[in-house]
Amino acid sequence: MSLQASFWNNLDQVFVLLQHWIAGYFPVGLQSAVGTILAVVGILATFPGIFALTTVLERKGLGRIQNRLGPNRVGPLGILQPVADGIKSLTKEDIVPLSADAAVHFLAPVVLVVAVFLGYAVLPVGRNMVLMNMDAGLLFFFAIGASTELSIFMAGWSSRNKYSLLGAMRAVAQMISYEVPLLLSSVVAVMITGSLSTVKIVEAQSGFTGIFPHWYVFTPWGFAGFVLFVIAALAETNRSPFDLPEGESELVAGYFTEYSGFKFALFFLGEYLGMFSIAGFAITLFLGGWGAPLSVLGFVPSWVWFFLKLLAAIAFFIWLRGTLPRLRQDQLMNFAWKFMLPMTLLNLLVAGAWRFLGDGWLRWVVCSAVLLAAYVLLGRVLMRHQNLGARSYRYAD
Amino acid sequence: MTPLAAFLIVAALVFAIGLAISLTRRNAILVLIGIELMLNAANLNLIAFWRFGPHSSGHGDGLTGMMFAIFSIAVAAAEAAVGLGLVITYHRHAKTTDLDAMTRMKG
Amino acid sequence: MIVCSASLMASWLAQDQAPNFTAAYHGGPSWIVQILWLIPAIPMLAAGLIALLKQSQRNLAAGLAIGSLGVSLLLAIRAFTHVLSVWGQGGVAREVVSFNWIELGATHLQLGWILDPLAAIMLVMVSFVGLLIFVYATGYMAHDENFTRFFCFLSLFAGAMLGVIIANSLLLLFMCWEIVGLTSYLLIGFWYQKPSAAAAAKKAFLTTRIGDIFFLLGIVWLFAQTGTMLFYNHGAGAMEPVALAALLSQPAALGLTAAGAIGLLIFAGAAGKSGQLPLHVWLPDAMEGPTPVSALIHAATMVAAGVYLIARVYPLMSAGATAGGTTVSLTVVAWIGALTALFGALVAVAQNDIKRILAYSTVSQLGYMMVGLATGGVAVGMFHLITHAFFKALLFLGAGSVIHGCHEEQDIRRMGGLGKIMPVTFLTYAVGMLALSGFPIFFSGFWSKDAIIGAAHAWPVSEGPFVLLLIGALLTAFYMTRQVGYVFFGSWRGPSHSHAHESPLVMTLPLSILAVFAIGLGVLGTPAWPWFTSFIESKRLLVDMHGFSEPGLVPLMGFAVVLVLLGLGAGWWLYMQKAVQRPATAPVHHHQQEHGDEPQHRPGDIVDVLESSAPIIWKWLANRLYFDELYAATVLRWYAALAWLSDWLDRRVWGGTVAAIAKGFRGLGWANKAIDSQWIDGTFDKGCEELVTGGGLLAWLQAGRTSRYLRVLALGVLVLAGLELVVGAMSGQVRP
Amino acid sequence: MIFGFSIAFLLTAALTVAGALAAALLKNLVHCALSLTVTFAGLALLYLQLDAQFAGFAQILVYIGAVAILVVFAILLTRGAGIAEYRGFSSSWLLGLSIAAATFALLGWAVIKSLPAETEASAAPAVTVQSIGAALMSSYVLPLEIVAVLLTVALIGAVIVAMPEPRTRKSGAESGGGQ
Repeated sequence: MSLQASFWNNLDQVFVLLQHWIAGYFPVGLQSAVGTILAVVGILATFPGIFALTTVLERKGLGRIQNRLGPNRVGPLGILQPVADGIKSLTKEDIVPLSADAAVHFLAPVVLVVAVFLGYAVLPVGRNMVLMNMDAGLLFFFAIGASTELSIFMAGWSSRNKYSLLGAMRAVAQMISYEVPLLLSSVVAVMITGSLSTVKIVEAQSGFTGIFPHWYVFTPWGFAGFVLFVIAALAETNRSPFDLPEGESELVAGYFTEYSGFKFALFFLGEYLGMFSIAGFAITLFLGGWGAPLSVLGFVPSWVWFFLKLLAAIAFFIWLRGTLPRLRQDQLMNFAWKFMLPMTLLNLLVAGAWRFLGDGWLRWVVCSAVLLAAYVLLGRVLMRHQNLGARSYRYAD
Repeated sequence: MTPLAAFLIVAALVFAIGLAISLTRRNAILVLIGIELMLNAANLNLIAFWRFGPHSSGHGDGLTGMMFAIFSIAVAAAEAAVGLGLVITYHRHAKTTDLDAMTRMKG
Repeated sequence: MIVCSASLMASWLAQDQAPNFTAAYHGGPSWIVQILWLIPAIPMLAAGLIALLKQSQRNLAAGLAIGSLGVSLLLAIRAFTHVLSVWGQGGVAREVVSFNWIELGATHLQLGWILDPLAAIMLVMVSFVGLLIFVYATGYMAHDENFTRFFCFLSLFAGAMLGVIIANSLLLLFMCWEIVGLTSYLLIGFWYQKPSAAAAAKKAFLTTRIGDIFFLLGIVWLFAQTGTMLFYNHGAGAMEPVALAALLSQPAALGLTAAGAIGLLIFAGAAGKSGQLPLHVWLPDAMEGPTPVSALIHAATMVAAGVYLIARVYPLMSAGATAGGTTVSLTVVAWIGALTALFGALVAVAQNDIKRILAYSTVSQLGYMMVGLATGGVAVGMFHLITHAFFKALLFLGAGSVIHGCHEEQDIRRMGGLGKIMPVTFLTYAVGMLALSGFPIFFSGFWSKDAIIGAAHAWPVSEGPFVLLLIGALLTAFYMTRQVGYVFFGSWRGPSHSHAHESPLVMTLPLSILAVFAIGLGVLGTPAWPWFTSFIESKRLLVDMHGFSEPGLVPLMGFAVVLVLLGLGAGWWLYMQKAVQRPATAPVHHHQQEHGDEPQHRPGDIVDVLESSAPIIWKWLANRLYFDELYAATVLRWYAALAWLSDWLDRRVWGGTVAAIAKGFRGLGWANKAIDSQWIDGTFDKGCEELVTGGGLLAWLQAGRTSRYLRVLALGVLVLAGLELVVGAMSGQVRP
Repeated sequence: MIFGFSIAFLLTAALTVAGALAAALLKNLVHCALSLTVTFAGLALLYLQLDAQFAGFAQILVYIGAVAILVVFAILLTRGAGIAEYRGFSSSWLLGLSIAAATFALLGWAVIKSLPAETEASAAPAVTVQSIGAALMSSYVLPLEIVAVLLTVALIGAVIVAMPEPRTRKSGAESGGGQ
């Protein structure tokens, strides 16, 4: 191969090579273990870094959206703000309420963070860059994601605080309700790929027609699946507009009202890591994972693409948070069970049709038509019963 | 590789504990928990036998044991949902979840 | 000549499938047999649909029921003609379809259906009579607000009954049998608001259950012995020589063979269903149901199911019979049948409820059928079953029409002179009455009953049944005449303000049709032209007037005729020639007739002639020989005694001993008071403790504690598993 | 390896049994529920050690993700949460315990007696998720359908059972959400 090609190639695989190179210094028996440890270290190093970056990005972004500056003191343009926050949270006193259930109160954030980190094990961040390429990777991710609810409940219940408990109840109800559409909307990708392995899913999308990639999001069912997945992901990570569990104006800080200092930081970390991982899976499932958006850009290392997409997704989440108002609990539930669920189920059928209609324009027409019709009709039906009108102010004016 | 007997013993232990729970505890929810434990022990047995047994059984695919376990997991979920629903309803009527107090059938 | 005409008719009726007769023999069964299951399925389906209807959709419900049964009737006739044609070709028309229902490892339970002359003729009879009664019911129940429910039950019953008929597997037969029992329960208790009706329903259900338990035992035993529940299965069925030989070789208790024992068990079931002597008590009370029900279920079809069952398993019952001899089970059947026949006839004499009289006559006639089966073989019994089905249905519908006309009056002492008011009913009823009492030559009842009496006479074992049947015949003629005299002759004795009227056409039309059959069916079974017998036994049919010249046949017939005429005459002399009048003196109190009680006197009721002459006997008969009382005094008493005993044990033995101990201690304590006061308290407390523990012990069993049940359950499972393992260790699967 | 048991097995087994014991003995219901989840997780790990990936993840998804949450909700809705209920054990706990012990003894005896202590482990069966899916769609399709029906029925049944009667709508409202 030409020198240049090999250079890009090595750049693409640089982390893998590094891992092998380091592991090479160890006796053969240990090499695999060391390799794993290195990969874990990599994950543990990278994503908290992104977390730190995100905090400041979010605060500044929200600031811009709300027409203010946001943090701009620590370091140039307040870039070092996260460092200050970290030091603060580490040095703050760790308060455990007197009546709290100490053990559970302590375990809750740990469980959360551990579970969230486990989720990264099957997330391919680049070509050959996945910790465990297991056969049932996606299932693993969802199983782990399901177990975070427990930690949230533990936090809310152990604090012996009505806000915490209410927040926890809301959070768990919400997460359970949205887990269903989340799972179902990701199943379409599995159906088409024919595998639960995240790596296989990405590889299935790595082709190109002309210069355009074969991302699932560019198909009718893929687009619908992507949108549904993102909505469910927002709810699953308690992000705005689904942030009822920690709605500051309603329950002080939801289930981690009673947390302070480092445990609070852990929760914060867990929240954001959860957001990253689920965004990462959205990318893996529908946005071609580490694949390049245009064939001509194929030379750029795969991990670059992945992290670029991740940052874009984060920016999108921040934008939503700055834009959308918060839902009400009943709206939340109705949306989950009456809109998301039917749409995801229908999407499954559409994906099946796509699979069996064979190539050609026909399947495009059919699938898009079905999805559009379903969307419009469902929207009509759901909207009919809630009489939306001009807002009436009872106490103002 | 750990011998089959070890898994079976663990399963038996879990089963016995589940039985003990459902026989000695008075709270209906705990009794349900015990039942769940027993089901899980059974599942462990199934999986263990599937792993150690001959891999071509029943339908020719070596899956019978695992399938059995998977189905029983699904059924257990249904059982839990209904059972807990019943407990909640009973609590709404009688304001108790104490099995020894659940002697009335009239709601 | 008859043969070729029969075969001609057959081939005309079955042209379209003349080619696949051969298929019917050699290859698979013909299409009509393939779809035979539709016959019961359709009415059941209709029942399901009707169950979904609203209470107000009366016409739709009736239409569904009648339509579905009509289709079944057509199919049944088609099947009948098929059998006819096969018979006409000189073949033995028995085709079976069977399939596996459940497979338990090696053994599998098979279900299936059969088409043979027996089933075919029963199919036609049941669906035809049923159809007529459905039509009638639309008139009779017109004013009932649960019309739809009634027809739902009726269709369900029809379906189940047809299922019983076509069943080729004891299992399937038993299922349908139980559905039939259920519908009978539902229909008897149809007016469940009436406590008497509810009670009657319960009684019927439980009494038949007693029989069914034995029946089930018989089935299980048979299955255990032969490994199949199919009657006929190309040589492998339970009613076929191989299995029968196996059964005969199996000795059971009391010197019975397995065959005999199983036969007796099955007969117990049949006795329960068709009200044979020990278990007959439910049948008269069953008249609490609406009259069409009484006609359909408790006269024409269901009660005949028992007889049909015996006919089905006849090979089993008669297995091992020496030439001209008989078997234990058949002997039992004969005697019980004969006793039932006499008993029913006796009791019927002294009843005053129009439907009860018919009910008891049904009991007695069923007895006749049993005797016919036991002594004369399938054909004889079945012939009487068929004819009886028609004229008894006719009688019941007539009674219903009378009741309807007299505004729900059922006591014949408060009727009279209806002959002029409702002529159609009267004529048809008279036909039915003559048929039932076996009036010579013209009426079907004569031929069938005469065949039975002849068979009983020829029975080698004993003359007893024969004599009993003769007396029964005499009495039958008598009580029917009495009833007719009461109802249709004389003058109106009912409350003056109520006026009887003739029933509408939907009710009288079925009456007329049935009447025609009650007369016409007789020709099928005359000794000269034994069509029925040879059809059932699928022998070649020959006509010869020598049938009459068999030794002793004509004298016997004559004797029977004389008896019948004697009965009729006596009845006429007592109840018609000087018409029964109401004693002008006593005032009339018309109060709500309570059903199902002993016929008790009310002021204004006339005193029966016989009653005044022989009050003691009359009282006995009127109270049905105190059978219910007997049961109340024995069975129920035993239960009561048991309950009381256990209660007594609880109170006295447990508590009592405890109390005694306590008392003893207490007395001791009092005695020792002077010496030592510690003792007293000690013993006192002890005694009290004892009492408490005793009480607790008793209470322990009763409290509905879930956890306790769980515990017992777990213990049981544990013990079972332990046994299993120990046994396994014994047999070496588990290495000890 | 300690007496032929891999350390991983010993750890997970200990975890499982410990969780179960805790569920049996703890006073506070929520603690019981949480330790129950530990048991579930341990069992899932055991499945993984038995090369039953799919079953293991299904176990986590269903039991920890759904059943445990359900139990916890039920506990909260039946007010069993805060107060550590007094006399958590039924009057005749000894009998129950002995029955359980006897059961364990019986099963253990059977296992020990009937199995060679050292079973040679056959090669891990190559079971991919594809093969499971194929089997579910081919030879196990009927059970699958039946389970689907069962789950639907159970879902509806649970909702209806826990649905508040009109008069108690207020008190039952959140239970509707909980189901």
